[in-house]
Amino acid sequence: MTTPISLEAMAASVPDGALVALPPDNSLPSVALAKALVRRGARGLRLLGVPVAGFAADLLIGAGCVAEIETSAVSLGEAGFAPRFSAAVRAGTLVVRDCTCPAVHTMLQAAEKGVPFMPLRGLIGSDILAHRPDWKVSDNPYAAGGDPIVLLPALQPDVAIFHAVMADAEGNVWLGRRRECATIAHASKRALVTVERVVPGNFLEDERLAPGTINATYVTDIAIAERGAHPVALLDEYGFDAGYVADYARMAKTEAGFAAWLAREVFGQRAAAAE
Amino acid sequence: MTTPISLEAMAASVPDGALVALPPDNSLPSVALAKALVRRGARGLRLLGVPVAGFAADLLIGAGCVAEIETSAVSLGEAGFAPRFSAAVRAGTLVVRDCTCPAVHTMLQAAEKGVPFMPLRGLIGSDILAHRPDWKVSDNPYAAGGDPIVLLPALQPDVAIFHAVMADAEGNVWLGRRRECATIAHASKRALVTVERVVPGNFLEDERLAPGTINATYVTDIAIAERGAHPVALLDEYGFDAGYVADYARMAKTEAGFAAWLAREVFGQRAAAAE
Amino acid sequence: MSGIKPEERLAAALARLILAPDAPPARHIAVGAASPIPAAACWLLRKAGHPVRLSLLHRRSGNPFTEGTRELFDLTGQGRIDLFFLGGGQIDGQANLNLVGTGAWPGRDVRFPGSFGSAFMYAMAHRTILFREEHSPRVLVERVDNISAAGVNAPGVYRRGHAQALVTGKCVFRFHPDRARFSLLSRHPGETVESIRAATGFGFDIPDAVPETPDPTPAELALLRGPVCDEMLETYPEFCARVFGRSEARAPAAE
Amino acid sequence: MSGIKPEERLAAALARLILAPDAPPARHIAVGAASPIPAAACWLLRKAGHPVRLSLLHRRSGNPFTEGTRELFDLTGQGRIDLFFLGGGQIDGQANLNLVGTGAWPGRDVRFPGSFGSAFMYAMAHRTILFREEHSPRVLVERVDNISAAGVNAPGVYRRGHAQALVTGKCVFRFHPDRARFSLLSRHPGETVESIRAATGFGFDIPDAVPETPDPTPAELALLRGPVCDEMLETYPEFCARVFGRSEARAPAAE
Repeated sequence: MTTPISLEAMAASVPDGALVALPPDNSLPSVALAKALVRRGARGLRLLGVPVAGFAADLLIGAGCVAEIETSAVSLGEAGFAPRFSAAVRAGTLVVRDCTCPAVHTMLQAAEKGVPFMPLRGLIGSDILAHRPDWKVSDNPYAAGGDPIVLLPALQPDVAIFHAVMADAEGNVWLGRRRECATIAHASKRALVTVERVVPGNFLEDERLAPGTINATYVTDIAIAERGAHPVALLDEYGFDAGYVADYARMAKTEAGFAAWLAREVFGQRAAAAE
Repeated sequence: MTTPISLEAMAASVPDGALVALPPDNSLPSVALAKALVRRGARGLRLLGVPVAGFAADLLIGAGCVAEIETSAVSLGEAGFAPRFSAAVRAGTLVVRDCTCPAVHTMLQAAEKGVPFMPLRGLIGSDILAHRPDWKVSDNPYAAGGDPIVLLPALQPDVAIFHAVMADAEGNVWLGRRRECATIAHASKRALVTVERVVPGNFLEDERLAPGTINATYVTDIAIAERGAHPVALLDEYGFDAGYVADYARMAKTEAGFAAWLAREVFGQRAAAAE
Repeated sequence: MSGIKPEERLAAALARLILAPDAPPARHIAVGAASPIPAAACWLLRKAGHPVRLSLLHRRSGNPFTEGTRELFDLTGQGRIDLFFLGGGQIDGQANLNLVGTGAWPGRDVRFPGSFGSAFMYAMAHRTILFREEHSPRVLVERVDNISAAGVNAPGVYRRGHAQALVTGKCVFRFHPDRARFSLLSRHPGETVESIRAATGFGFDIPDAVPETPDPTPAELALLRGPVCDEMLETYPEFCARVFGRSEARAPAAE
Repeated sequence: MSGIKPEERLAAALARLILAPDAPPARHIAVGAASPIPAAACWLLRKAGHPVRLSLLHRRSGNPFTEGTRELFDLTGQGRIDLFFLGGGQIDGQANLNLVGTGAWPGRDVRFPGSFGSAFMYAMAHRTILFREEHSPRVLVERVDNISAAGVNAPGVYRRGHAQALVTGKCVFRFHPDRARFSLLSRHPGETVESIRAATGFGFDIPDAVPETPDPTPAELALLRGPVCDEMLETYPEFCARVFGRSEARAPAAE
């Protein structure tokens, strides 16, 4: 039932200022769509790293697409600190709302369940909590008293963006065990999913594929983007391209180097050929 | 790493009085283990239907194994009301703690997350809530005031019991999309899982099998029980045996009929041959 | 048109309620196992070309949920379920539902199976259509013995939707949450306002004109007896045999 | 024994802390991507026959979690994670961790990647071993600029575990949550109490006798250089090449 749209049309459907949820580099970010958002000149995006952010987030920040980021970390993993994120924090041009991983999951799970808040243990004594006036500490009503616990508000992203292995004829998408993407899709108003390929049939009719499937009811649009997670790994489809990320980390240390990288990899010939 | 134990040893490991969580008839109950519990003469069990109870629960109730049941319903589906449950309610010999489906899931999810409670919308105005002094109505701290919401306590079963398709050499079990069984296993102190078969390898190394797998870390013991869900359906392995359930429903209308059914199907020759 | 089965009329009546222009849109409908008639109504809309998404909760193959049964309730919590169907062992004049049982809690006279998800779904789906074929003072009571799910809530209690209507074997009632009361919308052929009043344990409003519930159109009947029945054969073989005279070609699923 | 690499000594020291008889049992250890040395310590235990379950969070193949990344935190919330490892850009004398950055919030001087799950894991794992190779006044400070995760909490705050120890390139500290203070447990070869004190920004207790951190045994070294290295090659190829002089036989995974 779902007809794939183009990557550029998908990027155009993300409005400036949207709250955009992204999975981290170990869980199927759509780097292809991030590059398309850079090409369309998106502005004022508010990113949510679920629960941390990586390559795609650093790229969007460097290209000036991002006003705010809420995340538990931004990192390029083995390639070190995220250079454009670090530069933006130093420059004070990026609002950073620091979080901690299970709090991101909890806020999304609250949205997934349609409840206004959910409790979480830990956090008390952390400055993360001290800097989050939107988080409340309440007394556990199931204790005899004197048991403070953090209540986190539901967080409903405007758009969930991730990359899946494949979509079927019904618009269901399959991404295996990376179920945080399901939670993100459930919690968000819209889900934009890039896939390697579209295949016939219905994953939900296949007991082997159904468990790793996200039902089309949560999927707003699908776009085909071969190697759309690259340089990030995609399950057993392709591996992590450490050389590509290391090259990015080196070039993106400076504004000029980042601009050159963008010209070559996002706006340039090579980018056009790859997509 | 996990070596399967016998069905009778598994039944012996469930102590009298345990809080036992069971999935419903559309989600992989271990009927084989329920029958083994009847044979071992289990007493005083407290059943939790997740979120409803079916054939296995009626069997256990009829055999006198059950002191209490917490559930959103007990039903034989197309075969009608659950006869031994209905008789026990009439006789007043069973404590029934009525629940509503998402409340069961929510209490287990609270245990799964290690939080003492979780909120849930709805429920207000229902006599279910009125009869649950352990459920609290609180004011949503994220509203301006005057927004009552139900808080449900975490519920940690002593034992989770369900039937999966297969186990691997590492003790992981695969049951496809029936993920309430994963939640039950996560929330419970122990998980006892019957399977059709044990296969070599590690499901977690296979991107196609991993999404429907429950990690061995949650699985206390495995027992092989071929057709262990029968008469309930098992994914695409075998179908629902409507004739068997209808026969049960007919015989179990009376105490004597139920006793005859037990003698034939649980204690008798035919039961021995099938297991 | 002769030969219209009561079930066909009810399915067509439900389909019209689903599409009622004064009701919010029905983009996604969840249908429980309770009764095949609401399922037939939904399939009728689909086969007539309406782009409604159906989540059929007890279909054996192609179960729509991959998070287990909690997903239906999460979906509903998210506001993605536009319409749900509920019934009840007792339904009262304020649209309270009793699925627990009669007599003292928890149903010491006649115990019903239980409340299932009604206490949540009734409040959190955008709307609910109540359906119960038996129309008698035993079922439609002034006040239910036990409330599984409340028809209305006190002001300030968060609630997304209410009952839209109650469809029985005798008539269609419309529900008015503002005054917590039913009004008679249409009577099925052979029923009068008086026959309905006599069979109803609760008071309800009666407009000046109470039309007859319309027959299914020939096109609707053709869809019901053809493609709708095709879709329902796997899940509801007995219903299809009884109403549409069709039996499943395949062998039974057991084995 | 000559030729012992510092990383090998640290791995063996961590392994001994994991098995410390006065610590609660370590049946299930989760290891993050941060450093290969804790991973080597855990594999050392496994290869020595201890039946510990390892959840290696960033292993590419065989990721242990099938609920996404929330499963680690849920597992920990359930009390199933006996031991976790944490580090920090700054660690202070009360075992507070700073993974956010130095200077004003949120790290206007030097921004670190962020807190990850530390604010939860530190409180909810049964125990935590802190590990940071760099032992300098820059890292081991009197008071962290920003607290990602607190070393201790006020009485009454629910908390399941605390830091057991802090292992650095110079020594092993033991942490005492009752008095929120470290004591020196052992010094690595070549270090003295004074050299350690000079490199440490926070005050700590010094017992009468501070033994030298023992060498790995020949059996431990053989395990580290053989089967432990085999297990770690896929995830930490650079580490294995540098420490064990081994390079992966297979081609790199990137296509």
